[in-house]
Amino acid sequence: MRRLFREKMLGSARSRTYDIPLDRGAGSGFLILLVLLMTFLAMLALSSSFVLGAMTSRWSSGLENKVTIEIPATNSEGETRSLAEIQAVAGRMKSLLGNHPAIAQTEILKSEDVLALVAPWLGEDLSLAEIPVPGLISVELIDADAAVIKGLSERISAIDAASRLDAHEAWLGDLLRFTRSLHFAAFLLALIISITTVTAVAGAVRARMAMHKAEVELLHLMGASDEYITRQFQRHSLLLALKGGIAGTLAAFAGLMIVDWIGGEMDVVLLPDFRLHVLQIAALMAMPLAIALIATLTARFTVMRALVRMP
Amino acid sequence: MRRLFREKMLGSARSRTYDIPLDRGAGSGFLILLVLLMTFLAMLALSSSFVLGAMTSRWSSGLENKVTIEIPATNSEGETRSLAEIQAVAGRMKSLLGNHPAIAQTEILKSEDVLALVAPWLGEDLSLAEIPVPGLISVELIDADAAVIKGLSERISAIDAASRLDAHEAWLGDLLRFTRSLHFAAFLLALIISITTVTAVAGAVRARMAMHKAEVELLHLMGASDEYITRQFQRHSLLLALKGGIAGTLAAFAGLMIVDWIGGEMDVVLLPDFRLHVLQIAALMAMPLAIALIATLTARFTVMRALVRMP
Amino acid sequence: MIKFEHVGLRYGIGPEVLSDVSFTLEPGSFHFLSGPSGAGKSSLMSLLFIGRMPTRGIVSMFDQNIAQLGRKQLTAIRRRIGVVFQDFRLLNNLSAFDNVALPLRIQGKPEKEIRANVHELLEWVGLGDHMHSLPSTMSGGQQQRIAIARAVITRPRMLLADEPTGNLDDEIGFRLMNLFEQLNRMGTTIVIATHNESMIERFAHKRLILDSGRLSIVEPKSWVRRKIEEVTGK
Amino acid sequence: MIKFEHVGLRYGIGPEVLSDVSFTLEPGSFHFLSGPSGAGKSSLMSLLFIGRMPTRGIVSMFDQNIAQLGRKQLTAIRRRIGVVFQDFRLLNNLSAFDNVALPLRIQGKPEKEIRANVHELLEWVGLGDHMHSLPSTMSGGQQQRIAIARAVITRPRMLLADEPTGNLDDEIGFRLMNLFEQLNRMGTTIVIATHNESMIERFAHKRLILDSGRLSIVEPKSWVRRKIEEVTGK
Ligand SMILES: Nc1ncnc2c1ncn2[C@@H]1O[C@H](COP(=O)(O)OP(=O)(O)OP(=O)(O)O)[C@@H](O)[C@H]1O
Ligand SMILES: Nc1ncnc2c1ncn2[C@@H]1O[C@H](COP(=O)(O)OP(=O)(O)OP(=O)(O)O)[C@@H](O)[C@H]1O
Ligand SMILES: [Mg+2]
Ligand SMILES: [Mg+2]
Repeated sequence: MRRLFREKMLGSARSRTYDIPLDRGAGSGFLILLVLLMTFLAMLALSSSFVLGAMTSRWSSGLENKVTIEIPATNSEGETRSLAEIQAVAGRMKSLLGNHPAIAQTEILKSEDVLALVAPWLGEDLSLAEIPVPGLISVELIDADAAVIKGLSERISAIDAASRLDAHEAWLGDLLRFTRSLHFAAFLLALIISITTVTAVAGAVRARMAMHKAEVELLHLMGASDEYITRQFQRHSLLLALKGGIAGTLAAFAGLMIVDWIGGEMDVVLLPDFRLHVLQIAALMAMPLAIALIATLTARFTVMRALVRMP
Repeated sequence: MRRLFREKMLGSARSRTYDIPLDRGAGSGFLILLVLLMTFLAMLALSSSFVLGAMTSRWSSGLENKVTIEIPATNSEGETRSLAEIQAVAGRMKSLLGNHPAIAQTEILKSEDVLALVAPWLGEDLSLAEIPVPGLISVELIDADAAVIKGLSERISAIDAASRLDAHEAWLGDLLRFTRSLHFAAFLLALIISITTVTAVAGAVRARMAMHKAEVELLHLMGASDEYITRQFQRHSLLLALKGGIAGTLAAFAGLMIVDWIGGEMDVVLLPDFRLHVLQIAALMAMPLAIALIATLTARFTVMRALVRMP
Repeated sequence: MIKFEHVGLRYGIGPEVLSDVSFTLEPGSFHFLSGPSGAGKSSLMSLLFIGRMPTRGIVSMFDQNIAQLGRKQLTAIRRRIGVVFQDFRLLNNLSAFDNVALPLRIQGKPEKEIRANVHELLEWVGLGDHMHSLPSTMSGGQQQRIAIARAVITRPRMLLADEPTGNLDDEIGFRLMNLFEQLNRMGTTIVIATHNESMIERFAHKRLILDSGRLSIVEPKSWVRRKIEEVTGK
Repeated sequence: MIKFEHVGLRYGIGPEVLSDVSFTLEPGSFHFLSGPSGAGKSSLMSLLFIGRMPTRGIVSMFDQNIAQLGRKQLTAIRRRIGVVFQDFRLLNNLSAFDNVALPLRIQGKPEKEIRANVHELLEWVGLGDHMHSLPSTMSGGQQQRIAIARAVITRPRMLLADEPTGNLDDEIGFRLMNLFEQLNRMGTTIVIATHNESMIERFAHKRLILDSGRLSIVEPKSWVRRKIEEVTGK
């Protein structure tokens, strides 16, 4: 069956393209297994890094670039402002800031929203009449660095002297640094695993080629050209690596599905973020191809190096 | 130099303990490299999992088991209570809940603290006189499940009908699920890498033993006992795995140091959490030993299986 | 001492390579084993050194039916047998010295004794200068001599040599044959598979002749007579 | 056609294995190469099939100094040479058929031609039944015949055979020698390294004798005469 398939694939003159059935030798099974495992690992690490990246960026985008403009119920002269007055200031502020280059979006919070926000601390049965509710404008910045915040603060003071810009609290900064370091760690791990994969596969291919040194020499002595010999070994390694790589990719996708499913069962938030970019999927799919390429090149250079030592 | 060392180590009759210098053969370099890489990876994954675990548990412990008891400024009959009255209720509640089995700790928030909490929304120039500040008691639970929360709610209502228990908001739950899934993912990755390591090392040892089938048969035909033959190969694999494992451990520690240093430079929060338990360090150190054990046993069983097929 | 009764051997599902082979080797006897290429000489040898079990019939070694022996006992029997393989089977990563020393080390002999014996023997087969060379850097004949030295170093009770002089010139070949004769006189049972007719002629020993898996035994005298008749008959 | 001028060869930093070897092989000549084990026969062969370069002196193959040729040209020369290695060097994971077909495939011959030629040759050396067996399941002599078939399948312009009949009985040995003679008559230059004196006696060809790295050439007649003198002198 398999033989038939091969004969079909390669034409009846199968031996013209692939003389030495190296794949019948021992050890090719292990090489396939190794490539499988390493592809699996590298893909898992890479997709973990992608997922973590998406998760952290979701978290930070929800927090990082948001500041609040507060329009106090008392103006700069200490006089209490009416709700209408405060809303007028807020409206002015929103329209004046609307085309500020650093601002992505502004939104005036309704008084009810403000009360809902403070309810956990002050109780839910507060009435608007009871307390002087300040005006709040939620601002989403494009990039919240210190200079931007300072410039914005000055601009706000110019519009209404009593109003203030509120950047977020210390614990938020902590959370942001946490997510960022997480992202960094995931990326680092993926990088290390990829490097390890490449090293291990290259090492295995080299060890395997070393086993075939006698065969290389024999072919050379029979008058085979260097290109002819390297082509055989190259092809052989390519096939092994592709087999392992494709199996590893399938295993990794199966693994991710299982993690996804477990995640769903365990009610963790992995699920909603488990949508990868087309670009990321392309990166994942490129992995086995890259491994196959590396295996092929390693085979080529190892055999070539053995050949140039022979007269 | 090396030879001298070996002779010293094993006595002058070196050959009595180790006849076949398998280590002179090709491929042992690759096996060491593979064990090195896999140990390195597994240790990195495991310690990542530990660090992430510590980070997430720090985060969640800060949030997860905290609830708030709110004592509104108006009592159940709708009458406004004075500050003193509210504090009295708070004190009673604290003392009555103090020995509740589900509660780890309670703390009455001062009115100033409450105002500080709401300041982002209401502005900082509120005075205590202006708004009726409710009493807040921060409660740390031992384990915050739904039943405990319900029982506690009832208990609180019994003490003061107007008071309510506030569990945390949706976004906190989100954060908790996030950290939990993170921890889970890190653990899963470490597990998968460990399994991969074991499979790869076992596979490599088996492939290597397959290369030596002829030697095994020869020794057998010369009248070497099964124990004698397996011992040689076992010992050989053990030495290779130990070499690779120790090198991998050193590399992993060096890697962690570098990550730690980069983390410090980049001002991420990796640093403060980068203290591993004694137990965790023990687990890390056990890793290369476990790998060496697996290599040894794989060699033993592979050679044994080859031997029992021979008459 | 060695007794084959109706022994048959086949590889896998192939045809019988040996069929109905029966013979007895007395202690201290010397036999040549000959027959055309592919007749089954090496296969018969592999039964003699217990590298395989027969697919039928009974093989008795040193008066014990090997089918009824445990692994430990088979190991003990193998230690009394020295083998020169047709393809040498030297360990490529061991020096000539270590290759020859291997059987002694397996038997746990003291290193001092090993050193002296191995040195002496290697000198004797003309490899004194190549004591620490690896087999891969030695000529075909040198490798064959290492294989022979390894087989006789333990002074085995039975010596099996498969084409032991195929890569050797006549001079060193006869010298090694003399070594075998000497061992034989000291009590070692010897079976040598060879195609070398001049060797067989020179040393008049009984001859086991294999053809198409069947064994016949020819006495040296009658065989010489047959040769004479062959020549005069033409 | 083949010319060695003051050729020397050493392995690494060892002593000279061949020193000051000079000779010429005319096209279509037939030489035996003999000498004691370890004399350097296989080393000389490796120079002839360009497996090594000499450490000194000039080697000319087919009238070209090989030191001045590029890799491509050396490859072209190697294709005109057939080699029977002393240790066979068969590919263990290829069947007998594929082993013999290998040189033709390397030279890019059409598969149909390969099939017919290889079948015929394997039948001729008596391995028709073992076409698709792996070398590891074949007897020593069968492996040797595969090695010989592989060397002659391309009808090379020069055939080098290192101890090609060491594992063969005389009958098939002479048959193969006849094959070599036939090739020789068709123009192939032949060098055969062997210890087999009866072979050398039977086929009266020039003899290259190596001893301690030095080469002497003996004409068949004078060598026979020397033998006679040797016998009568005693
Ligand atoms: N690869 C090598 N490295 C070092 N020395 C070698 C190598 N090959 C052969 N020699 C040495 O060169 C000498 C000649 O070896 P060679 O194989 O040419 O002998 P030979 O005439 O073919 O002997 P034989 O008849 O036993 O095959 C020997 O002493 C051998 O030890
Ligand atoms: N491992 C094996 N598997 C299958 N068949 C085998 C195996 N070993 C040998 N044979 C077959 O058994 C037959 C006898 O082989 P054996 O090696 O015993 O011959 P031999 O008499 O030693 O020949 P030679 O003189 O050529 O060495 C041959 O036809 C061979 O193909
Ligand atoms: Mg044989
Ligand atoms: Mg030789």
